[in-house]
Amino acid sequence: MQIRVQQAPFDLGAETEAFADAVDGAGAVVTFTGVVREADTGEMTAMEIEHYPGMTQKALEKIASEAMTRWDLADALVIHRHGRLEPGDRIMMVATASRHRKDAFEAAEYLMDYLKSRAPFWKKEILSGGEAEWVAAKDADEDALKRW
Amino acid sequence: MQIRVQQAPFDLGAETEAFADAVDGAGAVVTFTGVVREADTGEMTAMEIEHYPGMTQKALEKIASEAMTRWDLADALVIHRHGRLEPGDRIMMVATASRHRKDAFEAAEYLMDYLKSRAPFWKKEILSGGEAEWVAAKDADEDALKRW
Amino acid sequence: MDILYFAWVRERIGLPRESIESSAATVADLVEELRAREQRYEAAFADLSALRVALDQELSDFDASLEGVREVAFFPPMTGG
Amino acid sequence: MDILYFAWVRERIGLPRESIESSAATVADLVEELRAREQRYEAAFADLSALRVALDQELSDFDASLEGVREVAFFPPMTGG
Repeated sequence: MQIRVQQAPFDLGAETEAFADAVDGAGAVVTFTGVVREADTGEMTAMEIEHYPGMTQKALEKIASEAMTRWDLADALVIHRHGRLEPGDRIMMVATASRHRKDAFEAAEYLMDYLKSRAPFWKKEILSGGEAEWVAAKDADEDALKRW
Repeated sequence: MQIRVQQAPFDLGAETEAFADAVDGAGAVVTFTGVVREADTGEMTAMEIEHYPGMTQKALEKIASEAMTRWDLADALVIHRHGRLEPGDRIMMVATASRHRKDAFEAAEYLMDYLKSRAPFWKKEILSGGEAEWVAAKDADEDALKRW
Repeated sequence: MDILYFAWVRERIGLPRESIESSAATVADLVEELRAREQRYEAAFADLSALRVALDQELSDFDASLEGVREVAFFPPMTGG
Repeated sequence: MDILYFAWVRERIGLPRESIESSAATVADLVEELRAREQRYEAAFADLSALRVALDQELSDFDASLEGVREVAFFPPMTGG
């Protein structure tokens, strides 16, 4: 299990390759990558991600440990960036490996649902006019936790 | 939408990177990679994948087109190998990109469920003693189609 | 009409494809003709529930008409992915 | 006791952290003390349903006891991923 919280970009291709390589024989590898997209309204020029340094690593470890317990996983990876990002930049990725595709998929969705609502990150959108808006948590994201 | 049926290995890292790069701003990118694992019983030295050349490309295109119709996808990719593979080799991958993580995940699972049971590939396990066994289709894989 | 066989169907019958003349109206009729030929066909087609059929490279079923069909393929349930 | 603020809570209060002396028994009691201080605290804590709290870096709730707690953090619902 690997958890990395960092400001620097990560290399999606190299991370995916290295993760899959280390779990040869697991049968199923799933990755999810989050990319900064345009805001739903207005033109976004950047996204600033604030986090809670003392808590972030621990919160992510707890979420990933729970996933390793609930599903038959060979390994799990979480990388999450903070700081200033631009549209097209990759914010974060998770990867899961299992003997069975169902476990790999479900665990990756579980990680994402918990990252969305239980990991101490807050996103702010910087619009082209210079205004900034904190991204509001979505009810749908909170509701997504109920299925687990 | 890209569909590739090939005997040659593919570069998981480079494919993942290129796919995510081409859909900048999609927000969510999911990949699934299938890896040859050891047989449940006995030691497997190789896997031979037979396919139906005239039908395979068309069947995969039909499955991927259906996914593009049912979910809000920016793009989808399917790569599937045939021929002789060894444990640890990557058999296939799918990738999906969407504005929303739920669409990207569901479409990837749909692609996998249909690839398992509706794409004309047949796997044979070559065991260390020299015996060979065709992999039987699993009832669970057929059942998995019912949810879509 | 071209008949194609894959996986263990191909192995039991002993060849990957053959061209035949047939006036069978449906896939099921064609299967009856083939089973009547030789023991190896009888062995391959003994349990139709273990077989799938494609007509002109589209999945179909044993009740389907063969009218206008040029290529029939028989194979076990698929195991892709 | 260290009090930390994140995102718009930090912006409304105007600082990221402060150390205070408090004998508040629960988080809710601490919030009442803070609200009574100045308008900017009142503004930040006006709607508790829009806030979350962590005690010593673990998510908690407003009824929780502060006994032995060294670090309290207030922030809006998280938006990771």
